[in-house]
Amino acid sequence: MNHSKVSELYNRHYGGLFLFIAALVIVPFVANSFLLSVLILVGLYGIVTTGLTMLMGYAGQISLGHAAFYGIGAYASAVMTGTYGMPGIVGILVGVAFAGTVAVLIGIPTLKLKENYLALATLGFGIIIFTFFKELKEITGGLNGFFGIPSFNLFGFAFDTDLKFYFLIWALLIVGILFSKNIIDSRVGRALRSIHGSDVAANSIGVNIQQYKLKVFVLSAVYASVAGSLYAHYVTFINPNLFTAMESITFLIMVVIGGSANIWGGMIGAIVYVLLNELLKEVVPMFFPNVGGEFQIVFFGILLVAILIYMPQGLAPTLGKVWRRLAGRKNKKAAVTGPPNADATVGGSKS
Amino acid sequence: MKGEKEMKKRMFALLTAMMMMILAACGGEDADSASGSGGDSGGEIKIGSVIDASGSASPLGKGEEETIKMIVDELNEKGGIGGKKIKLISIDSKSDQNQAVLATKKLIEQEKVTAIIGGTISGNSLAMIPLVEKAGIPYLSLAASKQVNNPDDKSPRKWTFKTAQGDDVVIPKLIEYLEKEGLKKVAWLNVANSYGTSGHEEFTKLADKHGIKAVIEEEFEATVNDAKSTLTRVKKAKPEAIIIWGTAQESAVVTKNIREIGMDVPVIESHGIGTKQFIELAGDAANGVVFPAGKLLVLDELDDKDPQKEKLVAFKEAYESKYKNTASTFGGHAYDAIHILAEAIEKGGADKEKIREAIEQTDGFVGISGTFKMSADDHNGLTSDSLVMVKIDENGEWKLGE
Amino acid sequence: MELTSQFIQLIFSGLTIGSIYALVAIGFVITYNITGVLNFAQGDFAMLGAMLAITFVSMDMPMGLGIILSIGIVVLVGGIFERTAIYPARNASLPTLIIITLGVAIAIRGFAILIWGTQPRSLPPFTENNPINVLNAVLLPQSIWAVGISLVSLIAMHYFFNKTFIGKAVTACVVNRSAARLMGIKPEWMSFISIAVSAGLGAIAGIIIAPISGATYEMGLMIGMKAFVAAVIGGLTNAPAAIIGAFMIGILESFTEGLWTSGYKDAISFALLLIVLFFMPNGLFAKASGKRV
Amino acid sequence: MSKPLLEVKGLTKAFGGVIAVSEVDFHLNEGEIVAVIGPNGAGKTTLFNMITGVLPPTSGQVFFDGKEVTGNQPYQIAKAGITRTFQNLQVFENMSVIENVMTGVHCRLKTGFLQAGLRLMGVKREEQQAFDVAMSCLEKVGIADLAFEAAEVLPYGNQRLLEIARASASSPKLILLDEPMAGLNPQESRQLVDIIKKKREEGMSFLFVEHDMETVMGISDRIVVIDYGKKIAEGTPAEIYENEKVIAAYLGTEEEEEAI
Repeated sequence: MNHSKVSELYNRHYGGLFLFIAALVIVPFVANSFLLSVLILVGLYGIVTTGLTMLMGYAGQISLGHAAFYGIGAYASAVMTGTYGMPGIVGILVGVAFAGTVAVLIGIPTLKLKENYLALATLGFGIIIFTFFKELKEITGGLNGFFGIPSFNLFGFAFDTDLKFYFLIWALLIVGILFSKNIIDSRVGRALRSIHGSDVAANSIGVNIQQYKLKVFVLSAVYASVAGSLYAHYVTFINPNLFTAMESITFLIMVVIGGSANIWGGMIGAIVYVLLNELLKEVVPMFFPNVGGEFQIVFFGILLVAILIYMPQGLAPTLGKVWRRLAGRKNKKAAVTGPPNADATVGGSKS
Repeated sequence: MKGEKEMKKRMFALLTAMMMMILAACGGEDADSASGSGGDSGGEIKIGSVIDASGSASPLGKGEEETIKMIVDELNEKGGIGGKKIKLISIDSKSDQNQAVLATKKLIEQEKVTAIIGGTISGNSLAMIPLVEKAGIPYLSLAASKQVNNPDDKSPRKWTFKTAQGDDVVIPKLIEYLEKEGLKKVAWLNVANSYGTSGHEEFTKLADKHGIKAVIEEEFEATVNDAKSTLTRVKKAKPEAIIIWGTAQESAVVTKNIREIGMDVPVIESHGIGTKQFIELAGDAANGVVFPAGKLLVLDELDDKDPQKEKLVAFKEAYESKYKNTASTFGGHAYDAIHILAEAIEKGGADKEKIREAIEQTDGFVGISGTFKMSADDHNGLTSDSLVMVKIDENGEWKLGE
Repeated sequence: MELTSQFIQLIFSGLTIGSIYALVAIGFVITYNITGVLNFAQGDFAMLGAMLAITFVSMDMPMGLGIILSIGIVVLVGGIFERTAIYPARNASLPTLIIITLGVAIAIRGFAILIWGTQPRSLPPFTENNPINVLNAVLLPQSIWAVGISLVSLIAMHYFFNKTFIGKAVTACVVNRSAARLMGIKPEWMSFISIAVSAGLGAIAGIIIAPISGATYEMGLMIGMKAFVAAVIGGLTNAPAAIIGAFMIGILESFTEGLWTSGYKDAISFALLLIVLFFMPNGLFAKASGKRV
Repeated sequence: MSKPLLEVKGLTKAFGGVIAVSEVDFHLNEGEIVAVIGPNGAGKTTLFNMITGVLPPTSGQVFFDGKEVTGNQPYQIAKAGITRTFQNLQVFENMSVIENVMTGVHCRLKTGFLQAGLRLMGVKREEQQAFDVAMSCLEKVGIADLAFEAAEVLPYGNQRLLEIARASASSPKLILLDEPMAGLNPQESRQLVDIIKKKREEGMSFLFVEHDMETVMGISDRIVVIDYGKKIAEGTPAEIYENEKVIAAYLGTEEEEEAI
């Protein structure tokens, strides 16, 4: 055995990715445009959850407040383009700057906390930001909402149809995932994962854990903010109720069901979450024709619990295993290097 | 190593497969009903509804959804509109804006409906409007906000109509009542959501002109448990009357609290409390409360000559015999919307532009919320006359308050 | 004089709401101590309790019986919740456990709509509810009931955990799990008891508040959040401190509303939460004990 | 030897009213292997934690390589050139073996978020460098064949070796070992002793806490004895072996059978 090349450690072959991208390109031409708008929403969620996956799955820090950053991006774009008539890119940049600054300010004290305490602190922070969206009426329009946000325009090119928007969002998501994956497969990624593995040990070999936690928190805030900006342009009407604690929790749900130990987990979670909702809308009435949306809610809750009890690591590793079993392969190596905690199982960093 | 690379490839294949699954899930319906797409080609007319039948707005939405289903069944039993059956595609938007947007897109692009009814709350309606305007689909909103049909930013409302009394209709009624009763110094309390704040805006605009002064203006949460703290300040301001602008549950809490802290000034509320739940929740404190409402609530007292009476009785009886709930004014908005639409389809056939024009020309349609007279400038068509002031009497019954 | 009466009024309001938060917060603390789980479904037990009691009373059942029956049912629901959702996932990671409790909360809310619909419902006050005048401020008998019942429940809890055998066994598990196991106590069983008891406390909270503000299927969310704040202010592991925290939050909220505006009420509560977490992570009343950060 | 590599002066730690370490002085010269021994609860781990910055000392000073490092954060101390292993293993279980050691190379590399994310020039080279260093560290401790295994499935002894490989990956001047022999079988212990000796020949110094007297006596240049937080003796193994105070306080009581 000759282990002399780093390329054997991290899979950086993109054959599969090209396949996936090809599928993404084909989808709009075979799907109807409703599906397209569903996928746009999935893509927007996916951008947020990819950032969150970096924070949660790799650095091991939980956040129950990311709807705040999503909202900051949305309102920054709304105000910049809607109120002041600036180009869309300015809105995004202002949102990123704003969200990043807030993330630094809130991250410094908050990220010293651990686990449940961190969860509650971020929850509280999200509720405080939500209150500002609601109460700063002159800027945000308060609970009446902010309407009349123009469609996104980049250097004269208007993303004014779903098709254009679809490509914009998914291109951005793929870029976002690749950016994240590059980070994961590097010194920075190992430092982040070492914090998750053992923060004392990470510290003792020279990883400035507070600084890394803060940086990844800011990174995830930036992802959320960009998604929020684009969301505002997409729906053209926003109001504070889109950015409640429940929305933060929804992001968390996506990350967890997708599987946070895999950089594709965030996107998978977003797909599954939206898919499940749409599927329930179709399926539940088939069996219970006379009941309303509440049955879907019940099923959704129960399914969520069931998925997590049987697959506490989320779907990404499990999907991989099921696939291998279906394919009838016994991959010995994967069995050893693919324990539930490691991200080796599917599409992850190890190969 | 190679095996795992292989595995990764499969992972992507799996992702691709998942995309296809969504395709199947979301597009399946489309494939099944392809023959019926295009709205009317299968001898039926597709109408979509987007209503909050669950979630926080469901006390309003439930009745709306049931009413629409009931009317569509009725119309179909009579042979449909112009010989064509109506196919209703009803989607629950769960009081969530994203759900409302998705549902609207689905109706427009996948189901290819001829017209859309819905948007229980203003937020959802406002999010739906850009879509229907762009697609050019006749749309009847059930929400109250004036922004729905008459927006401040002058964005297009060519295809958007509204059957609920907006703030611009209700608040003048309120002001008129205050003037008549000689109440000049009032306390204004509204629930902290778009319903409450838009009511507040309209009130502020009109009050001054009529010499009415709000000596104190406060908000309370929709989840309020005890508003006595806020009310201590209201009490200090010594108003001649208190106006509460909210929906049943939170208004009931505030109303109870007003009486509990020993204030006996007149209490005037919004049309949002026009349900039995309010009386049940507020108990004795509800007695004496006055509010503007559609005539449905005081049906028995209406003059037989009132043009609406017949319709109101019919609606109430039909609804209450079919569902175990009491008929509400919200259901009434849905009733008006579907009937106006049905008449327009009768005139305009399946052509969307013609339907739109027919709706815009609605004149003298007698419905639950009033008599509609729409025009190019007025996509609501209601005036303050469609409302009456209702007073809750000492037995907890609705009585005419004028 | 007027200022005094306003002041007293605000304190009354604060104590009433605080007593509700206290009951739910104690449920959190008990659950957290024994299982290490932050239970986001805790507020929904309150909702279930309220809805069940309303149903029984409207079926002409005597109120006392209806209340006891509904508490009993909620305790049972709590137990089932522990067995089917918490116990099988006891080794899962923190986010997973949080989402599981959220999933249960969502399902419970869904069931509530299915059974009771979405309209708000009310429960009659426990007794005649004529306001009592105290220094120009108003005190309602139902408020006295609220504070009284919550204090009695809390004392009962104290008795249960310190004096009864089962209670002591549960407490022993908190102190030292393996030692408890050696004494023949099964920690798994204790997790069941603790969540069932917490559910019961939540039910009581819901039943107390139903005559005051009515009940809806989604009332649990906000009550639960506020009780979190109360529990953290008390240190998350210390029951008496959580009670004090709950009353503090209640009073803080009523003063914010009474002297400033209700719009920032939630923000102020959660700002307090952040301050406590940043500067006094063991809670406001911590004895220098276990490290929390 | 001119100046000591590590110098500890009057180091004291009090937890509330309890004094865990009191006025401890000692030094370590470059290339030395020094053992800290003492009964359980004598304050050895607290001493380690103060030197590596995990705990701030109540009073006293730590000098390393001529500079004061008292109260620095652990990562700063690691950058200065001191790394450590842990008594209760702290392997990164969410990584493979090689990645554990590559993380150890952290402070010798520079890649930041942006360079990494954009995969700028130099990242690939640094990755290869980290990989090569890590591989050679694994080879030195003899577990290079396990490089691609998940760290958490490694047997206990190998995890100890992995921690040492990780601690040495940044080529520190000094490595602190907290009970490195605990839980190892005699063969593994001998293997570890050989590794330590070999590393010393490469110029690394070691400060370690250990209960296994055979090892302590076998490889230490000097021994520092601590009891009840105080230093009670210091000297070569031979001196310590005969020190009556040590025998009375420590060897004579707790570890009788092992000592004599």
